[in-house]
Amino acid sequence: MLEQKIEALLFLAGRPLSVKKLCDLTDAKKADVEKAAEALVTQYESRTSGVLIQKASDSYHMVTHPDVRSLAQAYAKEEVSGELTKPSLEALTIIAYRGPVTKAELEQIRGVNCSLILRNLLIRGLVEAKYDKPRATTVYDVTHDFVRFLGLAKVDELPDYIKLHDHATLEKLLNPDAQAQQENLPAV
Amino acid sequence: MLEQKIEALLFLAGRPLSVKKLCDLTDAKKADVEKAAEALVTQYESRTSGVLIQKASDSYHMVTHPDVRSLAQAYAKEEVSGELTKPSLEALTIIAYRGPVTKAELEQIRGVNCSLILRNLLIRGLVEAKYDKPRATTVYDVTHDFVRFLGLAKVDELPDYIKLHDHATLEKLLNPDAQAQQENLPAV
Amino acid sequence: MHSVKVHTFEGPLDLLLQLIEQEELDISQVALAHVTEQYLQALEKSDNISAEDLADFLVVAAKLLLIKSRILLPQLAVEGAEEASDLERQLKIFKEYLDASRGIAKIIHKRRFTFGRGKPAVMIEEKFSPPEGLEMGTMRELFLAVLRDIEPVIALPKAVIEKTVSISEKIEAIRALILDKALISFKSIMEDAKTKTDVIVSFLALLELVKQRSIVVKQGALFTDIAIHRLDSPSET
Repeated sequence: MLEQKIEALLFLAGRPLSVKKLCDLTDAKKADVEKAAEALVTQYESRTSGVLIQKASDSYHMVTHPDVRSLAQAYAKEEVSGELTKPSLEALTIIAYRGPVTKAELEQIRGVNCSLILRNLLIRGLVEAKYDKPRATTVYDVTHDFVRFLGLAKVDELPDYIKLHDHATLEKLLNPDAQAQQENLPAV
Repeated sequence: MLEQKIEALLFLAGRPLSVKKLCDLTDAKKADVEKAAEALVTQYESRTSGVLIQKASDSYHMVTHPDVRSLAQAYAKEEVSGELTKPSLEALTIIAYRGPVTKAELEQIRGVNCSLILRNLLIRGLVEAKYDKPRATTVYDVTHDFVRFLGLAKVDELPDYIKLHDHATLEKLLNPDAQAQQENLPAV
Repeated sequence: MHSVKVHTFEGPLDLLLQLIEQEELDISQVALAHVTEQYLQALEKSDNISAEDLADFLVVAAKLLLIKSRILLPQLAVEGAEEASDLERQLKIFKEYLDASRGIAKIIHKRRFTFGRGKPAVMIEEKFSPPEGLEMGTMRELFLAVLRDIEPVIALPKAVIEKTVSISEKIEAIRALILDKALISFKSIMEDAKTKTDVIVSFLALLELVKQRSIVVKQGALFTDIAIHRLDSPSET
């Protein structure tokens, strides 16, 4: 059971975790953690796995097997430089015109979950996340690098920026109550 | 060897990878990738591991095992709300069993318009939409986020999956007489 | 008639199933005919049916009335057979998935959630990699396309309300027609019907009027046309 826990933690971390950290997280004794971790190392070595658990000084790290190194590199390259999909381009465009925008707003506009798309845009340095204190939430904006890439000094130089930034359609979608109230006013 | 590669990729990515993506990256045939991925799913299930490989529609995702849920949740700092309204759950059930399913089929079964529910499920990331070329229409399927809720390795491990997945099987069960007559079988 | 006690219902089929189960009946056409009045009652009493769903409730109401009329007036049923068995089958399938959804709720309740890492393993570094060839004009087009896609979402409730309104308008139209002619036949109403839905809507409207006691439906003999009389008009009986 402790083995299972350590395995899950090493997978989730994706980076080295010290024995001390593993003890804290699993609430187990050092000797037990070390024994379980060593058992994991042996277990991963014994089966022909694409993943290994490496020990370095007093920490453990789940890594890809050296046999598949070139593949791992190809994957990493693909993650950061493959072509952007149409949904990703749409999200990037919305963030450019409408930013700073929350994930929830972006998802309302696109009508689909955007977790993976945002992750990809962040990895590529096209979008940055900031914590918006007044709204107590994370907001997303395009990066300076991306604005410069478009050949602009500021994002509001995008074509029709003023018109599109707070287009009535968006307001209706994101603030339906405010709209409904406005529309009801004359009728009352 | 292909299994090893797929395992390494799923570990590295941390996100679901589609069969197509896996084919591209490993330079292997679809049938071989599917076979290897299925073997991995079974292998992870059979050993007491802290990690699991889950399948949803046509992609695979490496995740923590349900047995270590509380530890993993604490580490991942992910808020999971298992709360689903009754209509959402109904729609999800139909999509889980019948997916890939069209909006029209879903509405036929539920007897109500499902546009808003579908949109909410898409935004929550529990359902995904895909364009089905042969049928020239959009079809819906449950996502890894939904499968993660269930803690199953595959959607087809749901109870009564075979019975409820296939339209013909279901019709036959509900209307044994009509079917027998149609098929000119001797009435039993 | 005993009063209807139903829990909150999510859709027409959900309501129908509750009514049938409350009567401890199996799903059949007789059972559907049996609960037709209660269905309409629940519909009238309920204030939790959203405008978006009302049209769907009315479509099922029309089918129920067809089934009921088939059982009460078998000679009337020319096309109803298909509609009737459709609703029966639809309800049976719905029940299967409703039961399955309870099973899924149980699985979710066990909270056997799994977690992904959500980001790549440490070896992947962030790196500025812009989409080659992306131009500002393209972005403008993309944004306009996104706005166009939102339009139907905003218009959605309105579109459904229009569909619902057309059913009540049909009821009004028939009422006006009757007031005008005082005596017309069911056939002449049907002559204007272009689609099967039109027939259903007309029939629904007709039965609605009978229920409101604005008109009396009479049939001279079996298989003859049905005469519709305004209640305040001198009738030949």
